Amino acid sequence: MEFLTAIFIQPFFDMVDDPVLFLQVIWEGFVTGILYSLIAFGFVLIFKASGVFNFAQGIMVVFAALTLVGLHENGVPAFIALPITIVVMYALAFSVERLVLRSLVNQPDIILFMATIGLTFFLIGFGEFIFGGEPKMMITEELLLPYDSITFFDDMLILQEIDIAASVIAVIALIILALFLGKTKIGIALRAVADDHQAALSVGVSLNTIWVVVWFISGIIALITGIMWGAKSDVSFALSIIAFKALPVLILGGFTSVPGAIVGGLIIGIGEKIGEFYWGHLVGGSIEGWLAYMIALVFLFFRPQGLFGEKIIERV
Amino acid sequence: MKNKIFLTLIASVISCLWLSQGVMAAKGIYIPLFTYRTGPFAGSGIPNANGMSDYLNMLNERDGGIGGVPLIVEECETGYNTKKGVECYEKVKPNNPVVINPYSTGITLQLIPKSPVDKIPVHSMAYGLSAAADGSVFPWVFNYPSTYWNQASAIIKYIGYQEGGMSNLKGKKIGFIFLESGYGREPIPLFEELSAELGYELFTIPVAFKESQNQSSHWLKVRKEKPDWMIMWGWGVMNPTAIKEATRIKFNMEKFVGVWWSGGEDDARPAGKAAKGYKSSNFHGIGTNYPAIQDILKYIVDKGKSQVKDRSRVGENFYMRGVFNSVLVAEAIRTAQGKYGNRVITSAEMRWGMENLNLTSARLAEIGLPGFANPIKVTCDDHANNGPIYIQQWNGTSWERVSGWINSMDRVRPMLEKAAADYKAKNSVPDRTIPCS
Amino acid sequence: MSAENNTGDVLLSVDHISLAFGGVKALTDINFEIRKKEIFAIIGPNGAGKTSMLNVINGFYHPQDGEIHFKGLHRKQMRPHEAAVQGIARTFQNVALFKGMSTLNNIMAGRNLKMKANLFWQALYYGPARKEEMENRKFVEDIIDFLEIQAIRRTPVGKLPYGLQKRVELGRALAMEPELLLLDEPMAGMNIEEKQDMCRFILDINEQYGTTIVLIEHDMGVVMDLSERLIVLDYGRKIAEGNPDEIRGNQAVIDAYLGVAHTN
Amino acid sequence: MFYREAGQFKSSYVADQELFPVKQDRLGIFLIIGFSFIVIPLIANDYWLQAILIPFLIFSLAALGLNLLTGYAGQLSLGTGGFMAVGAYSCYKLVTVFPETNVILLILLSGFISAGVGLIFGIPSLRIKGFYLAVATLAAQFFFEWLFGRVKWFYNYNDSGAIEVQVRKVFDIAVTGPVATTQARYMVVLCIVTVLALIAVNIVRGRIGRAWMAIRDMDIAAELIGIRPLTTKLIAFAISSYYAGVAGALYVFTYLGSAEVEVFDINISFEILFMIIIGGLGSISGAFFGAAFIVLIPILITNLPLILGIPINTATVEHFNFMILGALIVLFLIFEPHGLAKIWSILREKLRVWPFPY
Amino acid sequence: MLSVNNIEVIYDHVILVLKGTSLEVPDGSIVALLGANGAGKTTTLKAISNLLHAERGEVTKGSIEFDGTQVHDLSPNELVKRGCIQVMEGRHVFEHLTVEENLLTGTYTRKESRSAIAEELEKTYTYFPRLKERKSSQAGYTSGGEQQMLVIGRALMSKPKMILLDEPSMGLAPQLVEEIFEIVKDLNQHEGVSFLLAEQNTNIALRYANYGYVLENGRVVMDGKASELRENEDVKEFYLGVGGEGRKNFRDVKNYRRRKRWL
Repeated sequence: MEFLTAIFIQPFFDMVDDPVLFLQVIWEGFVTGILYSLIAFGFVLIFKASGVFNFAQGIMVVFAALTLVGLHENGVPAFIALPITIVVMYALAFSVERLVLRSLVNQPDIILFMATIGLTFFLIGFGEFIFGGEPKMMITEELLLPYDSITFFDDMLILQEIDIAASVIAVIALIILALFLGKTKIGIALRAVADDHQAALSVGVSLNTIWVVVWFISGIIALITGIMWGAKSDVSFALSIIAFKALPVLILGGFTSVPGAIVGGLIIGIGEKIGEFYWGHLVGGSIEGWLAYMIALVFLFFRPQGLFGEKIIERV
Repeated sequence: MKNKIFLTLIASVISCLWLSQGVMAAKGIYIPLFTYRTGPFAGSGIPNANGMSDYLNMLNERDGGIGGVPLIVEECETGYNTKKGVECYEKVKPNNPVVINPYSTGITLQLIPKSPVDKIPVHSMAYGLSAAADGSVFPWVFNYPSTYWNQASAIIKYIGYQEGGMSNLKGKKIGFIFLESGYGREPIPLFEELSAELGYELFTIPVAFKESQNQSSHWLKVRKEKPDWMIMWGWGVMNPTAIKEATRIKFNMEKFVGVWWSGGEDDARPAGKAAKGYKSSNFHGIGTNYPAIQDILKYIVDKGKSQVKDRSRVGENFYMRGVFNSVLVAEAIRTAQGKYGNRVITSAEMRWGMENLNLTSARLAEIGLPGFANPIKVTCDDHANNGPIYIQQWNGTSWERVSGWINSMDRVRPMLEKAAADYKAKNSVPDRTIPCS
Repeated sequence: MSAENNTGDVLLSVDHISLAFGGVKALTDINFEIRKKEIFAIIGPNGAGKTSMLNVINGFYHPQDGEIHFKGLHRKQMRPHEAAVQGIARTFQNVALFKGMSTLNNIMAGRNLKMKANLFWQALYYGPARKEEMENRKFVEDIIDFLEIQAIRRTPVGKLPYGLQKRVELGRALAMEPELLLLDEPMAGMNIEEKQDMCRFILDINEQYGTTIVLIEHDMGVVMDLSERLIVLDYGRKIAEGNPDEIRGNQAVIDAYLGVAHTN
Repeated sequence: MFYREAGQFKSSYVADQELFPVKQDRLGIFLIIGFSFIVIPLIANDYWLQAILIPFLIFSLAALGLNLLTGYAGQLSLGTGGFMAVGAYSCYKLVTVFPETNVILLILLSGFISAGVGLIFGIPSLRIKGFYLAVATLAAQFFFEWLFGRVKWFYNYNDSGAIEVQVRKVFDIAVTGPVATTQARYMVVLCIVTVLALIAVNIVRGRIGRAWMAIRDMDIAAELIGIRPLTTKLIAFAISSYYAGVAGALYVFTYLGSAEVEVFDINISFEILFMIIIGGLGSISGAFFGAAFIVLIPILITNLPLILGIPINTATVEHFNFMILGALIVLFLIFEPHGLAKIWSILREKLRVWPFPY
Repeated sequence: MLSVNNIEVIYDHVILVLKGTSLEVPDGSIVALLGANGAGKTTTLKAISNLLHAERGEVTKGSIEFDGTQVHDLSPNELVKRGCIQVMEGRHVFEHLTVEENLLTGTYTRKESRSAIAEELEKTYTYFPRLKERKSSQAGYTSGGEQQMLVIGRALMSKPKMILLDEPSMGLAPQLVEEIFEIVKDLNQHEGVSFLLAEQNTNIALRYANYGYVLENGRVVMDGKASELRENEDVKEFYLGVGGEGRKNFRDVKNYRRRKRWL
């Protein structure tokens, strides 16, 4: 009985009891969710355009952030390091296309997926080789990102300015992306490629260009994510673990849906914080690692293609 | 064509691996160092590895080894990965290593049962299995200068002092945030026992490794609980994230104490000025103001023989911990040589040397590290020395020592013995047959 | 009409079947009967609901209205593998073979329902498992002989030309020893010679094993020559039913489908 | 020239259904088995047995299991590490509860617990396919990582939080625990792997194997010929998890000797996935090829500078290790997406017609 | 306009599919490529449009020239720009895009204003009025005939000089087949598009084509004007199914075959 109360009554009582803290939990979930969404964005974009389940997205986040910080550590001013990092991300997109994707056109999904894992390994080794394995600090101040906090209700609700900035930037990125995919010629071509590589080739869509474009955009998104997340802890290859948190976001939102990535990210972000905060202690805490997956799995059972995923057209 | 390439590849792999045996036949004392300069814990592993190898190499450069016998120092990269640890161990085993420094709790646990069989001592300096302090059960395993339980009790003592006496702990609330693993969970029984005795309230917050960089909900819990003190058993990326989160919830950093593995410069630095006040425990000195460290700079770093990227990083906490580890190894070798003569000692002789190690203050000064650490005396029964700790505090740019040596509580030793007995029973460890002198 | 036609008793009857996908009507109130041992054809323009009809018969789609009676049992819904158990086999418009498997294994897979050895014996590949494997192999070899595909026994079907794939698919369906065989455009993409072969196989199956056959096909020559009776669908409705001669002359069918009175 | 099947006629289906219809293949496999059972224990040293051959065999077994599920039944899984952990922890519990029972038997039994768990996590496969399913299996992976770290009962309340392997004897020879010789441990692993590999071969060439491949290649068509998709997939999950579970038990009992749950983290799942893809999806020998590749290559890269006497620090070697492994994986996929097993079969094909091309 | 000279194509480094095939498509003509399944028709088309690479096939001998340039070094994208586009067998529509979006993908290689493209779209709709009716529905839900029209229309949007059309009649109702071939004829006459047509349905192909090649086993075994081929006895027998005494009933085909086909 007591146990049932702890599960079904006490948490809600706690929420009402301290609404400001509840708000804070939701805010933290929201901020985390935004970052999950950003990583999921990158996935979705590449998946849509090339059907590649890009496992390397997580490592691209680290690689981008590490390049930025590493350059700065070697004496490059922040506002020069930033454009250089963008160029590096372009070079990465270009080489991935040239060296990996181009040779793997029309291979089964799982082969492409594996190739991105290979890429992950390579980038880990390469990144550490160039910049060393020591964790580095994100250059938040140098990039003129705000780092103070705003408080409400007598210091009871604490909002970090950088979190607010992250949310704003993420929303802007979302809008730009949605317009890009829906309206432009490249956007349509990009979706065509996602449907049928070969047919897209046959109508003259240049897969190579499309892929460079999407990998580059994903690289930029990775850089944004890397800066934001790096500001929360530090920049090292351990950061790539957060990519695993983007996976449940993806299944929840559907692999092909940009709004899905956003909504999925928020559901997972807020869901896991609330779950951990109000229910986690019942089983000893730290359940976030699998809670997100369980949430996603439950959703998936009712909608196998995710919340926003395109309906699977099955014909015989 | 490609088949040929493939077959050649396989053939060359096999032949190369076969050849790799018996490469190491040079004369000298073979000291393998299991290090991790890569992987998720590289941030702590790199300075550690640098300190360990720099000190030993310095001995080679300056003194031509120990007792005139050169040291063969070889690193083996484990990446903090147990599986790679096995490979490292099997690789160094035929070369007659005098001691293994696993530098990973997982690898240590796995080597503990092997050590009496292979007759190679294992030194897990202030990590690994606390119960290994009982030399009657674990003759081949050493974890001096101290164990986690010793440390945990000392931290509670420190908190008691700060509160104005142990009796003032009554009614206080202490939070314990830890990395979800055997390492992180280990001090909980002690904290619980002390809580019953001293009357403080304890709550625990586990952080899964995967959530190391995603701790906002954990710290919101801290906010909700409003503890008077927080203690942290963190490791790797968990540390800087936790310190940052603590500043974000505006926790009083003066009342936040970390384990000795949460006291790296890189742990506190990312949180910036806000981390000022954060404390961690330690058991050795830091900084370059020691003759021995000056020798390292002179013989090794300045000659480009070190892997340290930046000269200023010599003297940082984890670098010094590596140095201390090597000092302990070197002194044990000396002790063994004192008995068996200045020659290449065997691992069994090394074991004797470790068990009879007596590192006095005078000896520390003699080797160029005056006041570096508390004296260490290992005995046949006590492999942990139950050493004291001190507390250091982050001033925004570096660590400052803010307390004297704090001894652990007496109650710890019986707990260690009980744990050893438990291990012995569960794993049917045979009685010690090695004589005690 | 049934009185004068002597092909046999009713094997399957379709009773007021309606099927819709999210508001779009695929089939509307379809009725017909298939008798034992006859060759029955369904024709109609693309998108008329022919394939949907087959999907309803073998349980892949569940109609909103109506019932199917098969061998005296009537049902509204069932799972596809239940249809297989009852003896309904089919081939597909776009070949649905198991591309990574050899011809032999594809056809052996068709024997799945006939094989019962449990996991234990299969793991050992001994005793009952081995015995039934051999028995079924013999059965499958007969089919391979019958379809004249001995030479490709071990070839992965993904590598076979289209026409042969269609034949292997027919073989797989035959391996199920079905009572009712549904063929969805078995001649699509074939040249005359291959079509002639295929026709011969269909007729032989019908004669030798007494299998009832439902055929969807666009080649009117084939349909008119082979089928005893046929129905015509258009926009999900049945617009005609009868023997080939009746259909050929039916004005509604000519308007909707044949275009001009059909000559090859 | 030497590798010809000409002249070897099969006069019965029995003979044609033999495991290795070509005589030379038969001979080759007996040679390999004989070599592994007799020659290797005699000549190999501890390093080879403990650091290379035992993990190679254990990973082969796990890869075999995953290949049954992913390569044959087409269900992508990233939960192998979790299922291995289930095997390892159940074996540990069994061994402590039944200390007198033959440990090999218990290792084999613990696979069944893992199979049961696999069955449960296989249920979503009814509705979820492809990468969605892969992500769902990650739930299993992370859940078990958490569970075995959290619930002390699983590791018998040890202070270390690890499971520790005691000495167990079979026919008076220690096969687990610190005093067991590497030879003894190797033989245990080899026997189990050989038997399970043989069983895998038998299963895939029979009815169940065909049903798996049918589901993999075209699930709708498979259902229409009477294959029950859920049952078939669940059998695949169960058998695959059985293999993973036994591999997990062996991993701790014969290889590591003591383990925290961290050794079964997500990386091990990925490593095993690598093995089957590099080795060849849907191929039994591929699992062995892939395991050899993934186990050997990093060891080679790590040791190569040492052998050649190139002074290079261990960190750089490790970085190169990652880079080279990553690049090799990509290269392999470009070179031969069907894996080493395919290269092997092309090689055989060429041998068969050698010296005439085509 | 297009000439294929003696090409050889090997898949997977081992499977030889084309063994010295040559053919020519003059400007403004419809050329039919006939043959049984597996004869190499599709491979020939893919060799021309350079889509082989994606299937691990390569042209190992011979050369292909389009409009005076070697095709070998051009990407499919470049080829489409130059006016040579392939419509693949099996109606590869982009299932998740709408009909109109599908058509728009055809304009990928063209650098023209929005209004010019809108005009082009209208023109395409005049050839395929059915597509206009369904322009905002998802292509995956359209019928086979509409999909076939859609892919031809999509190709048309790239303003091609030449369309390589693979099996347009496969799986279509007779009436639709006629309709599609009528459109092909229209496009050929009004837009001046040349067609290379791979087709199983010899009968209809020879009715609309100017010239035909018969491919067997990766080799051209016969070629000639369509009208001549139609009268050729062998073609009649093996491809049109009308032996000496007119059409045979499928029921009466004898239980033996005059010629063993390769398997």
